[in-house]
Amino acid sequence: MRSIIDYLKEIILGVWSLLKGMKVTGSYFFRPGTIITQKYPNNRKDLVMFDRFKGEVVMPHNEKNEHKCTGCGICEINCPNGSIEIISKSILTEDGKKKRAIDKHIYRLSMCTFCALCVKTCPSNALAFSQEFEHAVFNRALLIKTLNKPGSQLMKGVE
Amino acid sequence: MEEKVKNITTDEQQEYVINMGPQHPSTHGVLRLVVSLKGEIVKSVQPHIGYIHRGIEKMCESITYPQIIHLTDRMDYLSAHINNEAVCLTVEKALEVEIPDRIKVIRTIMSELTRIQSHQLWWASFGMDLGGLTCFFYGLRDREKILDIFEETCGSRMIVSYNCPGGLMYDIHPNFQKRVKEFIKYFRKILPEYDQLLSGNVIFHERSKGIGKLTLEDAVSYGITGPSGRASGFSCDVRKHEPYSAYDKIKFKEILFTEGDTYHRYIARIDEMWESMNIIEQLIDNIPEGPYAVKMKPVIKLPEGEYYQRVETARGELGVFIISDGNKSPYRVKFRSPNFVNLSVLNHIAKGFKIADLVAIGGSLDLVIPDIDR
Amino acid sequence: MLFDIVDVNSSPSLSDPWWKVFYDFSSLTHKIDSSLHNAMSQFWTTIAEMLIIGVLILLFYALIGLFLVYAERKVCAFMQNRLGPNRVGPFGIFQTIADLFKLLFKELIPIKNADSFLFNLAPFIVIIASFMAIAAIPFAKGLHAIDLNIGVLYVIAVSAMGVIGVLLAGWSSNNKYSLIGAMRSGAQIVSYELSVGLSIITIVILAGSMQLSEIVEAQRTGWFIFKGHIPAFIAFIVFLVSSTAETNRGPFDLAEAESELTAGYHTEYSGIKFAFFFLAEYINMFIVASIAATVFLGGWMPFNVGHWDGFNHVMDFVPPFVWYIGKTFFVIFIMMWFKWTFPRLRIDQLLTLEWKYLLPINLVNVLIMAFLVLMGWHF
Amino acid sequence: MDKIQLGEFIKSINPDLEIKEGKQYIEVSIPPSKLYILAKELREKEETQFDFLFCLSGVDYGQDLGVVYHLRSTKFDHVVVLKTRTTDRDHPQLDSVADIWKTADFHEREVFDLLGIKFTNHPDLRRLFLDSSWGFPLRKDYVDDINIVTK
Repeated sequence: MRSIIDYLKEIILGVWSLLKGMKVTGSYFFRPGTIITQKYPNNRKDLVMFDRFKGEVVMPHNEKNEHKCTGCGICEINCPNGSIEIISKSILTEDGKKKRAIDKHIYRLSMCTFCALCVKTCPSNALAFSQEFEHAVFNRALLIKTLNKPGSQLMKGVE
Repeated sequence: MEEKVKNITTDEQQEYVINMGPQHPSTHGVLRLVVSLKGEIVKSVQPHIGYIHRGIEKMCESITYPQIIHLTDRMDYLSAHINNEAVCLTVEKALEVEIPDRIKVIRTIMSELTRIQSHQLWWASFGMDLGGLTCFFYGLRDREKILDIFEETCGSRMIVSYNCPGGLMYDIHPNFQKRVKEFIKYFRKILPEYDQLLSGNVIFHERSKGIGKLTLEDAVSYGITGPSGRASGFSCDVRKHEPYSAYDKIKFKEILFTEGDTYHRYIARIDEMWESMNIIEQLIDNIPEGPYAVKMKPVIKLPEGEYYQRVETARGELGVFIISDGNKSPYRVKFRSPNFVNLSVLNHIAKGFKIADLVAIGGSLDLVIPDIDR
Repeated sequence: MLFDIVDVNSSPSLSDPWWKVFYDFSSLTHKIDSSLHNAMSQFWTTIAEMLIIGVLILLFYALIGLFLVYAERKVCAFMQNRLGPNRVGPFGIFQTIADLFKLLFKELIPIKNADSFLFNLAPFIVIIASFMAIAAIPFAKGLHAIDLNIGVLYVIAVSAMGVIGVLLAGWSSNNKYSLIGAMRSGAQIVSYELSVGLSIITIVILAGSMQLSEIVEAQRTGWFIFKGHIPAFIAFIVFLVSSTAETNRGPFDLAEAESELTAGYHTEYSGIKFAFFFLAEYINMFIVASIAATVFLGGWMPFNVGHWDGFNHVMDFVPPFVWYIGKTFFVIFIMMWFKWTFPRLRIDQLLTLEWKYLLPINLVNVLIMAFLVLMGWHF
Repeated sequence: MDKIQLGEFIKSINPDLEIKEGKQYIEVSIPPSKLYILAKELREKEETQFDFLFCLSGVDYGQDLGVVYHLRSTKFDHVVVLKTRTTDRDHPQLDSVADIWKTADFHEREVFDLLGIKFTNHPDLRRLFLDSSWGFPLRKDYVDDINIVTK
């Protein structure tokens, strides 16, 4: 008798536990309002990334096409993957001295791991992260970017 | 003699060898298990690893200490923040830098958030291993909330790189405390649903109770740490035994069971999520003021010697062993990764169970393959 | 004389309201039958009728398959707190059609060392088994391809044939996972066929007939699930569980068990051959659901309550086909609910469930039901 | 037992050992021939009970190859570090401790794979990550012109 009661109890408790599980899924089925799916390419316009989001490294330029990069090469040394390469040139300053300046700040997005060491260690805060996250391109060469815009100058007062 | 040889061959002929992986839905990555079966019974499991071996230990020997941080993210990508912390703590210990309380508290909160999100993903994939596909979506849905907190503060979701030797990369975001509190409130309400859906389910009980038993002796001998080891009664919580960061200031209990089967490995992790929420709640309202990073030298050079630091990741004990020769890059770095050790027990505990149990046992050990391979 | 099968007793009388006459398809089928007879000989009439029925069922089959795949994806999506297909067409309703085209255009990969004859045969066996079962299902009054007097037995027997296809598929693909899946499926179907049969037997005792149309007709005064007290309800639950197992659906989808055996017996199939297995799974689900609807929930009979005449009239006004489809989809929904909630069983637990729980319950249940019928204690 | 007592105790087991008090743990340097005996004693002695081998790392010291064992006792919570070195770079051989601590099985296979140290009496010494044609990448003299870029 004991065993029959146990047997029935086992069945009823088992079914009860299954029903509890079904309650969870069922309650979500009848509450479509809880769905959190984002329809991604359609909501591109109102998709706001967090301001600290590490999309890609950029060099902010002001409206006079000036940047803060002095070409010191600290970011190049600090990059663990060698994704930054700095090609410098020597220019003549106004008072006739020879000075090292940046020619090209080459950034290989395909090798970047977004560790933020370059942005962090830059002594003149010349680098920043943009919120751009759609990096897919058809040609791999497009992932090698030159961060300083053509014809850009070093901002006044930045050493 | 001849008869004996004959017997061996017939035994081998009866074995049915299947390759689980490198691409298989239940190995969660590129792990290959060569499983010998007799019918449905597992005779032996031989893990074959190395499919994503990147030689992180070798790479560390040629880069500087701050650069190591971003490699450790990629070992156990689910405990990325804790791995970062391990290296930072080792470097700070070697340099004997005093870390302000603010950094310690933030690190602890982030570690516990990391632990929760890791366990959520584990719960999701463990449910999927057992065939409950709905678990996967619920787990990921809730994990998303933590990842958003990470993204707001650290700038990235999974591979956070938030630590640096001497402190943190940035200060916490102004919204951080509010969001964490919101999350805790939300997750305290949601976590019982996990129990209703999976833990209380009679099918789940049948599938997990008494499966893959690991005794305390074996757990210690195999070095199984983390929730898997604690389910066997192995008190191995580094947060208790060798407190780092702010763990010495807070109250929490170590989740310990004695049974050591799949079910208790599962319950240990669910309980750890509750415990992590308790830890966060103790800290989130009293983050002390202060700097978010200590000024370090531009080139960090560790004094000559050997340094070992243990931390508790979501999967067990991570040890960072650095041998320094005084240069700016380490002479030798060894990561004692918890998953690598936990994998070694798979053959021992899966033997004699069915192939479906092997999947359940593998899921309950919570293996992250890049951490095994490094 | 395929259409000439409607029971004379239940044919409409003049006293019935007009819609009852309208909803009775037997007069329509009779009309078609007699006009065909007038046009051609007996032989060609039968051929023509077979063709018409064949085309109609094929069409219905395809539509149901497409709809069920869509429904499953939407149901599981809502249960999992997500949107599901939403790109192809409004609410993604053309998603399954797009998938069908994708599967049609996919390459049929020949498997090295596979037994190619059996490998190609297997999907056809699976799909033909499901196709044959659909013939005996009463969709509405008179809307019956064939009303066998052992209809219940026929459906159970034929739908169990699909396992041969599964076994052949698993064995012939020369894949170790497939073989394990096929063997599991064999053990599973053999044992669960017993439960399905016994739970239906419970109702057959109550109905006193194995003819599906008669079983439906006997439920005019009340569905068997209400008429048969608790035993009928238990039989319904057992039928739900065991038919879920018989169709290889979760939580009993051990033959596929994607986390253990990748895709089980159809791992090696691609393109349209895979689509056959996929379609057959959904049609099998439809068949067992419609058997459940017919046997337990009154088939195409409307829901009537005692003496609430106004309510009963409104219910009668709903076409029987809609009743039938509604009940079937209700059962299908419950089966989907099972699948998307529960974790999968292990093979030995699956058999334990059958032999230790369902079978004894069923046997006791049959006894109780027989006793009830003998005593005349049912409604 | 604290660090000093532990050091003294190990000294009492074998007086020839070179025991150094490191920054964190007691470090015991031991020749390869005596390693296994000491390991077994440390595991079994009532006073030490080092039952948890929590890290086993192979190190290339330039001239010689070595293995570092981190041992902990779950009962007393004390830690000892065993270090052993072999000068033979071509055929380095050490005794396996896999039968004392089962976790050493995988760890030793890893060391064999990456540093080429053979462990005698190991139950299943195969390469773990790499295939057999590969060199031993964690050695300092390992060259790989394609994958290792030196600035």
